[in-house]
Amino acid sequence: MSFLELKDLRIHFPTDDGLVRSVDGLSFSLERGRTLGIVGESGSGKSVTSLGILGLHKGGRARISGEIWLDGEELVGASQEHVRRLRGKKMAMIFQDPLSAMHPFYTVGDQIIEAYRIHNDVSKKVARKHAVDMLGRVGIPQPDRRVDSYPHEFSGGMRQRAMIAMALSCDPELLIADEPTTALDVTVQAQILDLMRDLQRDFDAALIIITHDLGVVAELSDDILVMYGGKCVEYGTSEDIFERPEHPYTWGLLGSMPRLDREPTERLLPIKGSPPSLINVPSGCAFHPRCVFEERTGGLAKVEVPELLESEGGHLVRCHLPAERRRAIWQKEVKPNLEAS
Amino acid sequence: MKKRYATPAFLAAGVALSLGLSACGGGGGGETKNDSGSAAGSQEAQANAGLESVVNPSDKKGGTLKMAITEAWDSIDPGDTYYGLSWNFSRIYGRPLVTYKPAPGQGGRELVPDLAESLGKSSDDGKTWTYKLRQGVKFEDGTPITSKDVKYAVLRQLDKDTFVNGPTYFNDWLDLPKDFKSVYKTPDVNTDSAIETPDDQTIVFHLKKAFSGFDNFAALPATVPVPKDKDTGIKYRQHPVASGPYMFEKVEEGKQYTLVRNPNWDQATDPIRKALPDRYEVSLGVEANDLDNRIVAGDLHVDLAGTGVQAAAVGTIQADPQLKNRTDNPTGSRTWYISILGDNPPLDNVDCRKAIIYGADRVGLQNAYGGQLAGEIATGLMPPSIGGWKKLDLYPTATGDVEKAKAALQACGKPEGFETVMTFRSDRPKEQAAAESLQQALAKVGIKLTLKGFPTSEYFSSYAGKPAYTKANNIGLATNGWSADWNTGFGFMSQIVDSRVVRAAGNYNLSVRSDEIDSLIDQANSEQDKSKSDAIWGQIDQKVMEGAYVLPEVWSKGLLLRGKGLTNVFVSGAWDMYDYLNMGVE
Amino acid sequence: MSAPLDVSGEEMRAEPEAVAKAGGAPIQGRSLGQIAWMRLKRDKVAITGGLVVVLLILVAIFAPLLVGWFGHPPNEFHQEMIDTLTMQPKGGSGIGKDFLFGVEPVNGRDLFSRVVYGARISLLVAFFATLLSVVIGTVMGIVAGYFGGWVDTLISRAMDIFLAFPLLVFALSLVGVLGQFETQLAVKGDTLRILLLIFVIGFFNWPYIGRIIRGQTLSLREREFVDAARSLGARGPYILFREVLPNLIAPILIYATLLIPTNVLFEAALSFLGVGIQPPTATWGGMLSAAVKYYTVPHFMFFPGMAIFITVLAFNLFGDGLRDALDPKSSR
Amino acid sequence: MVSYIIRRLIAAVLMLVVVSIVTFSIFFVIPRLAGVTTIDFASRYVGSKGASAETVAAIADKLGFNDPLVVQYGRWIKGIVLGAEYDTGASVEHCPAPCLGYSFITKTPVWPELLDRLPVTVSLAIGASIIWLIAGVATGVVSALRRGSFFDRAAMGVALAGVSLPIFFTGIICLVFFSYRFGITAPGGSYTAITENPGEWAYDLILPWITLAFLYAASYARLTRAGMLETMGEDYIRTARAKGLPESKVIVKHGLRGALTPILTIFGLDLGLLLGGAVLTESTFSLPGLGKYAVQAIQSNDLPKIMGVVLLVTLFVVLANLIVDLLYAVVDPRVRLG
Repeated sequence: MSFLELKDLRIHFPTDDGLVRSVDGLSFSLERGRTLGIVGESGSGKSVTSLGILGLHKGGRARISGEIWLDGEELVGASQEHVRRLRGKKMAMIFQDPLSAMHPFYTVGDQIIEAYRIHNDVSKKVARKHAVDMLGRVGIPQPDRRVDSYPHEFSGGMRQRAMIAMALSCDPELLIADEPTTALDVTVQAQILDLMRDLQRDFDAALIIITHDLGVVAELSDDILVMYGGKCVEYGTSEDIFERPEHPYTWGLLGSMPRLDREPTERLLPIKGSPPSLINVPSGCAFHPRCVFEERTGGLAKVEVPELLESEGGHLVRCHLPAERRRAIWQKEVKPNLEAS
Repeated sequence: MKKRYATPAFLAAGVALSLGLSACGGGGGGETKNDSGSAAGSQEAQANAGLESVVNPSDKKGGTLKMAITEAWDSIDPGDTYYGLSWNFSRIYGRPLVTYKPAPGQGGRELVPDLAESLGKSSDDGKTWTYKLRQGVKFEDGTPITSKDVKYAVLRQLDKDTFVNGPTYFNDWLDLPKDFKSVYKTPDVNTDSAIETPDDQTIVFHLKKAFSGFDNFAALPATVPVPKDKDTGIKYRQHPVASGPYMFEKVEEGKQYTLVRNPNWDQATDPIRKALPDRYEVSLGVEANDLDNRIVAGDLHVDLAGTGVQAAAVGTIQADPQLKNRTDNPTGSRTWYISILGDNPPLDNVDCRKAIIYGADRVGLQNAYGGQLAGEIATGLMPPSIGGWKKLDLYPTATGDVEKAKAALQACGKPEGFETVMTFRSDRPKEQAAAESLQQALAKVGIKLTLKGFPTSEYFSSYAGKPAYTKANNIGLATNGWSADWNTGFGFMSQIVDSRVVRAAGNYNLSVRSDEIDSLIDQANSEQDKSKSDAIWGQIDQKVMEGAYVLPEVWSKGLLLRGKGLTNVFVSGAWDMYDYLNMGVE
Repeated sequence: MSAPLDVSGEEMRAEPEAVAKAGGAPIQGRSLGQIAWMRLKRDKVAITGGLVVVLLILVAIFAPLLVGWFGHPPNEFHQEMIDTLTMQPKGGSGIGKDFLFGVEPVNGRDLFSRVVYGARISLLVAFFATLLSVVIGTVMGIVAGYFGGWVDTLISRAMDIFLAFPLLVFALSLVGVLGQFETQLAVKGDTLRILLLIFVIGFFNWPYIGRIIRGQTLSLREREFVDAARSLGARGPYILFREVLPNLIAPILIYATLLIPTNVLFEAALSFLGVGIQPPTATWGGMLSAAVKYYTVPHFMFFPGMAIFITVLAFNLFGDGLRDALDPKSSR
Repeated sequence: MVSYIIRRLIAAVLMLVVVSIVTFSIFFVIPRLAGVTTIDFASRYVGSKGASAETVAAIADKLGFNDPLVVQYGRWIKGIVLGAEYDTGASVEHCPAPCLGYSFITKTPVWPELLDRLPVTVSLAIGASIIWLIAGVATGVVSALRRGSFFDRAAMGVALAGVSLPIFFTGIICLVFFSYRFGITAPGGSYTAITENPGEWAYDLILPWITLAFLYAASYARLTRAGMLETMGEDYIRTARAKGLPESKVIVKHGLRGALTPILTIFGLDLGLLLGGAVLTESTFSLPGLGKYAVQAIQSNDLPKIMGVVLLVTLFVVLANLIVDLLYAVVDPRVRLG
């Protein structure tokens, strides 16, 4: 069994307005030292998944079923306390908006020290020194001075670095980065991504990068998982997704992927409409209301939910269109447009 | 432990209700007999025992007499006070020239010499009054009291913009030199034309015009001697110098007064005082209901105000025979009445005024003031305790006579009635209730009242007592009340029926405008024979009613509660409250 | 004395994405109003509160009818119900089919009808005082928030000063002092007193709303649609009242609803302290203060007291529900 | 920081001036407009059975009612800064600064009287606030954490009832029961200075404390709950949990800290207003504090007293504001003063 393994994970929230199926039968696995990119629009359930893995859905309001195996331990059934001990030590998380994710009333140092001392029985002095090291390691200038400043006194990039430092303070084996760069501007994004790549190498951790932007995961990920409406619609190696994408939704994402040689605003295959309601998911294929090729399924998409099937070499796709049709469409219709630009 | 007294049994009644407001039981029932209670060693004295006799007579000295009152009264400075309770109480530390005999009922209205050896000797047909002081009377500091001290006391309190509270009799009657302003502003002016002190024991008063009742002036606290060198103007109230058997130990304004024995008071110089307790404690600003409860429980001896218990207590006292036995229900020399102002038509017409008196529900008004225990339906302005009083029977005193009222309206040419405004003191619930009652009653005869309440502090100065205002606002009726300074026609009536005392603002005579009455007043004052002058006052009372200048409501009564362990308790006819001069504690 | 406004149960905060969905995505095409109504309907407590409020209003409006059916005129004396010795109701309270709430001591007036009529004054004053506060507060708030600069400073200072005032003490004195104008004024009696109360209460409460609106406006000012309007050359007033105001409806509605009960208490307090409407007109606060002297006949204080309590509670319940419905994430 | 405080203090003083002017106008200017004459003013002070017109005029003069209003106001301010003189008849007494005037009714300078009433109000306010802070915040936190539980619903129900009850109603009921019926608490109107007898002091005040605290505890419970719910939803709480912080720590160190800061503000203002006299509470329990004082002053139309008490009350509120702002800066590093 691999280091991290999800089997048919379901996370549902009963709300006054109905049952929200944020994650609906998700499975994947990940090895140490490897990187998985989970891609999807907001609301596709990726963040919920990550929180699920860390066991952060508190207060019984989330209904979680399925299995999460971390290094041979099952987490879904495990006690709150047990999972708590793993959190931060064995698995750590980097959050989207570092400003709101750090406590405004405590200095960056304090927050790192706190994180460190939960899992390591050391004196404040030692912990502080460690914090300074970490800050230095994530590339914050004069860490010994900055350690005492408050989050709001940091720049966006610095803050994110600090977040990373905090996450890595107990060198976790699983690191989940939820939209680590969305809050940052392009140049800083690059730096942060590089940083994360280097760090992952040093720490030999398993890394999950969650983003709505294929561009982010392009150079980082070994595998990529595309989520839509709480379900996995396409799952394969980075190469599979970028070279031989088979799901219309993925094509959409590729099309809307910002590239230096293109105006970020213009889209070739725009994804019309907006993500589905997770309460009353569209019948059949959740994507069909927005799918350009929907009619080519002969109405099947409207009525039947497609299976997640292997197309070739572990490359999984959830689509009613036959594999060869899909490849044909990609080759003849989609790909050329993408390159033409 | 002052406050942790046993729960007043009588409260159970009220609370029985508060636990799930079922009907029946408690409060009402009036005469409910329940002898089971009367066993437990309560006083054998019956209700109203204190009206005509002394309850628990005793000469036993010692103990602390605890008094309390809800609001501080104007002042303990004898020269600056105008409350009956204060005139009564002040005698334990101050000795006026003459005072009222400490005796129950009628006896209490009799004047007896106090600081003076005898009552005043009048000469010059009542324009000059002479008193001789007793020998050997001393202030608390041991300095002997001379007639100079009395003269100074009387003169100092003439300064009314310093001592705003006291009465103005001496200002109005003494034959003062024109250039005299006040003992402070014009200390060197010779005032012998007003008061002479030929020697240390003699003092002679000279009046502008004859006045037969001067001894009543001499009984005012204003004649309590004040040592000039100790006089600090209005700050004198912080420690009035004692001439009586008790002196102030501590004065906490608005909080507490404590008095202890005055070492320099000599029983030999004082035939009327027993001076029984060793100590007096007077607490001020006690919450009203709490005050009653504490008297019931025995933590307090006397409600200094002497106006009777609160409404809440009345009901419960009625329900408890033991408590009832501890009560006295005297009729005071105070009349609650409604002035009927003739300034605005149609009330300038005597018949329209009469219509109001006929239409009024006299029982309703009595109830408004607290019912038969709190007031006796008044047939005239002058209360029965006043010399020369005679029962008048000019108007019905039932629940209102619609026919007579309508007839009167016919007579004044307003057959279908009229509208007018009635004022009352908004911070006085009883006056409000009375106004509401009258409004209801007069509505039946077509007279529409609009009620307007004003705070007491401005009632006479800015509203009801200010003709400019009453004329401008069509004020036809004004709630009013008056109590005698002393129980003579003059003491009660002079301020409220003499149209010549009317001024721009701050009037108390709101409605009586009659030359006939004015001239009768002059007759009465100059009349040397007391009984004759009394008769004239009775006549004045009748005239007032004939002119329908006022609608008398009630002669006030109070349900007084005798404190546990009090000795020498009796109601003085002078104040119609317990006489504070000779009370003691067991 | 004001009951501070609070936040309560906002949905699913831990799962922002889910909320985005739960809170009606455009796909379902539900307008915010509809959603609010949906939520409100689901909130049993709030609905109950709302119903009670409606009931109270009806009671106030149809007071004469009610009294006609179940009681006696509010100012009519019933001495026959009173024990002339104690001046207290015969049998303690006089409660019965004739006098549902019993009678007042001394004059035996029907407590039921007095409580019913009390509702009129109480609600009338509360409503219009609130209206006054809302109008002043909204205008001031918008102007301050929108124009900023010295205007803002000026208005904000004004609010600070108002908030620093000892409200009750001022209201107390003002009602008294302004009463002295009666001679000059056209309106008299109860009408004048009611207007006076409305003015005093409303006038002192506007800063609370003003502050909120100001804050809201500040944030709105930066929103795109305002910029858009501005870029299209719309002038200040237009933007204020066509673009900004509509977006303030929700908060205004909420705080208005929550201000009413505060004002009910305020009015009661004033009449309890003896200023306000002239007798014999019945007010709840007035009855309470009268009842203190008669604490041994507890029904006298019980009914007016409960009337105040129920009214205020009902408004609070409804107001809370409305807030939760209109904007789940509201916070002061 | 220092400059900030100075600026704030100046602002505070200005505020006091404005308030004093407003107060002054309410009691001296408006009545004049309403046609109340200086004579009327004076005759309010004349004793129960009046005095001659000359006397009244003399008093009006003596009290300076005839001077131009500006002069009167100026004199009053001057008194506060430099002190003032008043005439006792026998002598002229000096009333040292801050002389808030001299009451012609009780024949006493106002300032000492206020100082005399202050302890009562302070005792009431402090005592009550401690109770309600503990009770309210605790309830609020528990409710927030057990959101939707029976406790939560019950507590919030009671709280809502609490904020909906007029204190002069609850107060009377408590008095009737606990004091008059069972005699276990002090009756209305009792107050013993803490210096005199701490036991009695507490015994006398316990009922007012609880009644008052109940009202506030209710609203504070609601506030705390709301605050907690909001904070516990913040990202940084999620972060704290993600670190593996034990829940207890998450709540106390990260949750409460964030939730209580806004409450601090409100508390400051409430306390400030309360110190200015819990008018209703003091009237209900007839406690001789600033609030009752104010009401009595108004009823007896004792202008110097009204002016004095209003000014003092405002002072409290202003100071409370200032202190809160300073505290806030300490608690929340994002707030920078200056």
